[in-house]
Amino acid sequence: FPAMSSDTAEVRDGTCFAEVTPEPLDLNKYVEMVADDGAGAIATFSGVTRNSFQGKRTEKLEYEAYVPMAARKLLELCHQACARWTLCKAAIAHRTGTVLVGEASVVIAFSSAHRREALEACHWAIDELKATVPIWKKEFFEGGEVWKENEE
Amino acid sequence: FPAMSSDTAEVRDGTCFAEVTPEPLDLNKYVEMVADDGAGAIATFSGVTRNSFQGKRTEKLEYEAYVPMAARKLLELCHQACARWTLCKAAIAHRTGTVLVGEASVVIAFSSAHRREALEACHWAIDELKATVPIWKKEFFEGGEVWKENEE
Amino acid sequence: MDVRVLFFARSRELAGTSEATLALEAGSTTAALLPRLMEQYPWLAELGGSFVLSLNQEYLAPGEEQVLKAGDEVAVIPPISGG
Amino acid sequence: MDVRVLFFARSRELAGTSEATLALEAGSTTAALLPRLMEQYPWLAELGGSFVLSLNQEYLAPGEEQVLKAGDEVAVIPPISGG
Repeated sequence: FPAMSSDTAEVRDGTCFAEVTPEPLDLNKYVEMVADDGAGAIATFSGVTRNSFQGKRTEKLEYEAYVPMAARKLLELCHQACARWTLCKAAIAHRTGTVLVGEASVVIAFSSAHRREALEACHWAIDELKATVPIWKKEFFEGGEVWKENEE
Repeated sequence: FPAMSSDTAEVRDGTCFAEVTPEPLDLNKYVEMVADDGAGAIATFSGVTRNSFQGKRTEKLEYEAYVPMAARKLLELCHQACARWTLCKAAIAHRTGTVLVGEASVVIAFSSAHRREALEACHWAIDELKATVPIWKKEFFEGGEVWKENEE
Repeated sequence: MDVRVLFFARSRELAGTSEATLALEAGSTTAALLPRLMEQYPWLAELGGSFVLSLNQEYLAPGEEQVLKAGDEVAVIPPISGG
Repeated sequence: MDVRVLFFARSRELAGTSEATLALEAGSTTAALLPRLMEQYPWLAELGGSFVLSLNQEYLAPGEEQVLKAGDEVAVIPPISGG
């Protein structure tokens, strides 16, 4: 049962960028994207596959996205963060497909004139992403697999 | 009037790393340093020279450090952050010398099993760094220069 | 009139496909979607009611009613787990 | 006995050097540091009292008293501005 055919989407406007992609995420790319002469602070968050969950050894995660809607929602998150915290620039990327232990499934990079804004917005954005963006992960562990559900 | 002769110091132990260096800071280096199979989250903060301060155009910043003490204090911050938030690994680097607009003067990278820990610790660490680590910056702007003072 | 229905994650696995077509009476509203979906795809009951719907890539709020048109894109959205 | 004194930032500029040697009576404590420093380096007054001292790379807390020994490293720390 294949997922939707198009597994990549990229949306952007003046200061915001969002991407859903099956490719490995390169933190530097997004940090460079939010570079700004008016920025005194860049905060980033990377969500990474870890090796265990509730005592079971994780082999990999598989991410599936409602790609175009997810990309639009990620861009919306950037806009909301920019509006609430006066950011300079904002970028969020989420990966689809297999994400091995140690690899990043999501990267957020925000820049702002002062440190508080980028830091707070980054924390808010990952919480909000987990609550609102139509992406799913299936965990593969020794002897089984399960669709995960984020806690509200 | 030269600053102290040794402008580089690197201190580390099992899970913590701190560095004071005149070299440009490479975010990826510190992110790789805190990679950990048990980490589900990596939060970073980069402090960057911005192009203006209180309406005046900034040309550059010059950082001076009490190098060995600063490195020890940065490592101490890593230890404190690890203890308060159960981090996996922690790295902090501060640059000395000239830092041009757009370049990073400080990089913090923390990893943790869950996102809240790394994010909160990262915010705490940059606040604490500004309040406790013996490093000074002089701002060079059009027509003048001034030693800055962090607000408490 | 026909609308597209997209299935994701567990609903996609239950459907055995990621996409289907649902026939609705002309002038149907979003209120008709859930009963028609459950009728057409009875295995959706296995989700235990824990899914929401989107219309043209926007979530439908509970109780929200919009008139549907041919070609609209509806999606079955099980509990999300991105990040 | 002699201790090393390090100057940083504005105090270094005022000193015209980053390092000096301060002679103290044997058995002196950190309480003697500030008066002796002000005596030896009167231009420190230009800092308006806004500096702290460190001893062997640890801040000295106000009122804290430790016995000094030859070769100790004292530093004049103007208001910091790292980050």
